[in-house]
Amino acid sequence: METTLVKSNFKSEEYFINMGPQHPATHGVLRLLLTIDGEIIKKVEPDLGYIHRSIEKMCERDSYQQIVHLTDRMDYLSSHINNEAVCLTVENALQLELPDRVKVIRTILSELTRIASHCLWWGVMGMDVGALTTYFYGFRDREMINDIFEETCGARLTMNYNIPGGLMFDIHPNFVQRTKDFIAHFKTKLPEYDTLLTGNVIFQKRTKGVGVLSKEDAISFGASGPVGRGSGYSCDVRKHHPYSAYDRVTFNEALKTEGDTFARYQVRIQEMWEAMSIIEQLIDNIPEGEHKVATNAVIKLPKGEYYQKVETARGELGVYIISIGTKNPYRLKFRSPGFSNLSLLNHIAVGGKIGDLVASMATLDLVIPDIDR
Amino acid sequence: MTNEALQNLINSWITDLEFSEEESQFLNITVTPEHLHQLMSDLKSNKETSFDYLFCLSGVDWQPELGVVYHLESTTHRHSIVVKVKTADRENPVFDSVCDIWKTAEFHEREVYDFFGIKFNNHPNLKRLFLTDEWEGFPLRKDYEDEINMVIK
Amino acid sequence: MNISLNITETIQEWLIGFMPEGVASILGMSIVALIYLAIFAVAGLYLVLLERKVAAWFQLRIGPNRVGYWGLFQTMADALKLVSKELTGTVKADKFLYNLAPYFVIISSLMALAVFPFTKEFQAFDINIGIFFLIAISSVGVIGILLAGWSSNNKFALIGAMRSGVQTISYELSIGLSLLTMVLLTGSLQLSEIVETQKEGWLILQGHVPAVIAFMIYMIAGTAETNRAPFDMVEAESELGAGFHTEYSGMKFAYFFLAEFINMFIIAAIATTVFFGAWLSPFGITESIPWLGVFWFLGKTLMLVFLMMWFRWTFPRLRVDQLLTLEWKYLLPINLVNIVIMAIIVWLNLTIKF
Amino acid sequence: MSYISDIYTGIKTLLTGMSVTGKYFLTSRKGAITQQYPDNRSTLKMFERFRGEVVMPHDENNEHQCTGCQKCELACPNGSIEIIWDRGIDEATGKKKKFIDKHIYHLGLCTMCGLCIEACPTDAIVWAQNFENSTYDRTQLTKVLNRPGSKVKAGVED
Repeated sequence: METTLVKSNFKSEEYFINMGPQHPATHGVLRLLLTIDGEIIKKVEPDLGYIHRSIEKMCERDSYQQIVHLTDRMDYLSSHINNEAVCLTVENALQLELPDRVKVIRTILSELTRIASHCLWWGVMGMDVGALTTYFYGFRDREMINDIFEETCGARLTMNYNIPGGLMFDIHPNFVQRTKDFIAHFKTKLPEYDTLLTGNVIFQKRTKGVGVLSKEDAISFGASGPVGRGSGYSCDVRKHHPYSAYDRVTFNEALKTEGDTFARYQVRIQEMWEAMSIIEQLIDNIPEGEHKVATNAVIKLPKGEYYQKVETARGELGVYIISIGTKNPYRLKFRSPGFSNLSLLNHIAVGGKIGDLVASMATLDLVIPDIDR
Repeated sequence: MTNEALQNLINSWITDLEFSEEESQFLNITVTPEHLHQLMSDLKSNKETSFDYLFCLSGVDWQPELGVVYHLESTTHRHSIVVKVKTADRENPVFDSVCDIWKTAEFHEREVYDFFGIKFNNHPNLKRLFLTDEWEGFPLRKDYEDEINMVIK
Repeated sequence: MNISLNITETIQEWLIGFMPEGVASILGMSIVALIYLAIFAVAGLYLVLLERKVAAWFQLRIGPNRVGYWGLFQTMADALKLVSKELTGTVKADKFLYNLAPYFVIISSLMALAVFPFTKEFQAFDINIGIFFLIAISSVGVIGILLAGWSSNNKFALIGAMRSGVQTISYELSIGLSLLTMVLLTGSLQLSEIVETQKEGWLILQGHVPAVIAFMIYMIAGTAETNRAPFDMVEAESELGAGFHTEYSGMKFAYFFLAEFINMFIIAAIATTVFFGAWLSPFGITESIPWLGVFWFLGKTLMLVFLMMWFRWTFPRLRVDQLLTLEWKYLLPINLVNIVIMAIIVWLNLTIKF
Repeated sequence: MSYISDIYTGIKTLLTGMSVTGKYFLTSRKGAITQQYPDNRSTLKMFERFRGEVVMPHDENNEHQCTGCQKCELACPNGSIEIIWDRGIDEATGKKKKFIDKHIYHLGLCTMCGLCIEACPTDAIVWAQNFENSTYDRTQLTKVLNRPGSKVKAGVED
């Protein structure tokens, strides 16, 4: 019989597909060049730069106070923590001793930011795997935090509340009560997140064993934040290099060893609980005192190199300033967590289906301005 | 490991290294481009140093030199180090790629290439990352000029 | 009340009064078809509105509330907007198939409506292979989706269309088998007879355990058949953007959209007819007023439609391979066992009859 | 056996999920989280610190507190403040004094960072809570903050 005929009749062909820059799952203007065989992903190549503003170059012409507001526009979901990172670098360089009040308030606000960011992520994660309703539940809770921020800082997203030397102004008198109300509210709503999505059999099937990242790869790819911790890599900057008031609170670093999408999901849910516990430890005893220490109107950093890392909602944000003693930084580099986390997307998505790519991308929690800077 | 111990250990591997702790919170090592890859793979593989986490890779224009700064941390020993490499060749600056040692370097080196024009040997996919392929010049260099897109105060 | 709801015969008798019989019957059929078309085009629009309202309430929103009181004319306005929009297309699309596809989808879903017994008399076409007709017609729609995806010259659309093919072929089995389970009880494929048998109790009660299992399988497979979440692999907006109708706009898109909702209605209506006694009122409370059957039929159908909406706004989407696992490893074997159980129950006369 | 327990737990988790949405379906009429924005304009009140746009308050004598020191102009990262100033003679003291001609504020360039208001030594500019800033023409976003004919309040020095 002619067996050659059977062989040549069936051949599969890889094809190329353009995911983004306008695509619902890429959360912004990320463009992925996918090479696909049927539904199986063979290669993912991110194409970046659609909203690159060259913040690093802009920083070289701005004064240190002015740099802070630019960082709002990087990872806009944890803008307060970004501000804090720059302020801490400048304060460390100037060797300013901050009042306890500033440290505690910064920590509380950072954790609120983290919850807000994770709320949004949870909603979007649900949406990416097809459960649209989660989006609205996530936003409902996030909205309360936004109100807290709006009352105290005056803005909902791009806070710019930190200045080198402290806070721009003191917290609003309602701040403590509102935060307590939110914690009480969120403690009833967070278990609902679990019943609605975490426990759902479809969701577990979609996420378990998908996008597996081993611990060695996580370290090698420079993964940080929940992505690294989902792989069992203890990388919480708040634990290892405490800043602000993190050295005076007790909290557990959320760690999972599975390294799959579901582990990263659980780490974030766990982090929301931990963030609430940190806030509860601090909210009742905010020390009295000044909300800032006076700095010169023109800040000049001593000649040298300064590096400060903080833990944003997405991972480790590093600020690397080279100063030559002028009022502008000579070179300022942001080591953004999203950039490193994106670089491992190809590694974890290859071999999966399109749906897996979307699910694992959702747990990388990419914010494109953070990557593009 | 303390900075001093690190300095003594690393100094025994390669000769012409410059160590400095001034003006920085880390131990700074300046290495020549020829020894860069050798030093980096030693730093990663040596049991006592085991710098397995490259947490920041930045290109710097020191004028006139161009250079790259590597921030390394060990996740087991929790010590950090900074490695710097410089070249005076502004036309065609080339270093060895470290993306076979740390995978994260692949993207970071592409970023450095994009903004500083520093090329990396043995990089699997060295092309522009953020800017378009036909972009002229390297924006983060200090001598870059663009009268339309740059606002200088 | 003495309104004759048997519209096909009424219209034909009226027409025969002044024209030859052949012409009258053709004309009569056309008139009935037009009436159905008008009714269900509007009903489809209101299903869209219902979906939007239900979704809003699940999501702590208010939903459409601007056009008309309580947003009642919102979807009408949307339809008007869609009619007036430009029909765009891709350059290298297969023009003939590209234009044909929406009609395939909408016509196949409208055809299925003909056989539903809204009351004892209000049934356009009482064919003796009713269930068979429904299953056959409801699977024609997938050809339209495949054509749309293939001819659009868009890879996202193509992936969507291929997924749709896989999905429909698989889940057709479950739909057919679960309905077949119930046919064991009735012994007939004719819908009017199926309803007759249910005067002794709705089939879901008559067949008790296996009937409930069959109903669950039917609802799952039916949701998959209409390409709705959690089985909306075809559209999967977070993966494929819009799936097979990516390149359609204006009224052609509206056909796809409307067909999805009419299909949902059809799936629910089949379930109503086969499991919940179609127009029969519970315990025969309104037996003396036959036209109330429409109310009962629509009431039951809308309850099931609501159930499907509840699924959609709660569950995440399955992955394409899990979709097939669910069908071939779970639904199909259970279904086959279920048929045997049902056969034994019918054989041993263990059904519950009132 | 795990086959059947899988089905059981699967259906159970699905139903618990449906109970959450179902609960909200029944109670959502009371607790809609969305706002009917243009309708609730009369009741919508922004927080007092909300950063809407920069304004310069004037008192009943059409006097403001801006001395024209240009600290806000220097502090602004985007160049959205321009001050056109002049030197004149203070009527009270007879000394030469700087006064503003126009305090120009480009709302279109402003990023609401608040550095200008922090920098102002005399609290001459403050945040307004007005957030409906859209216009049909970009030129309308360039505003002159000091009113025509206004002058600096007596006794305000930087």
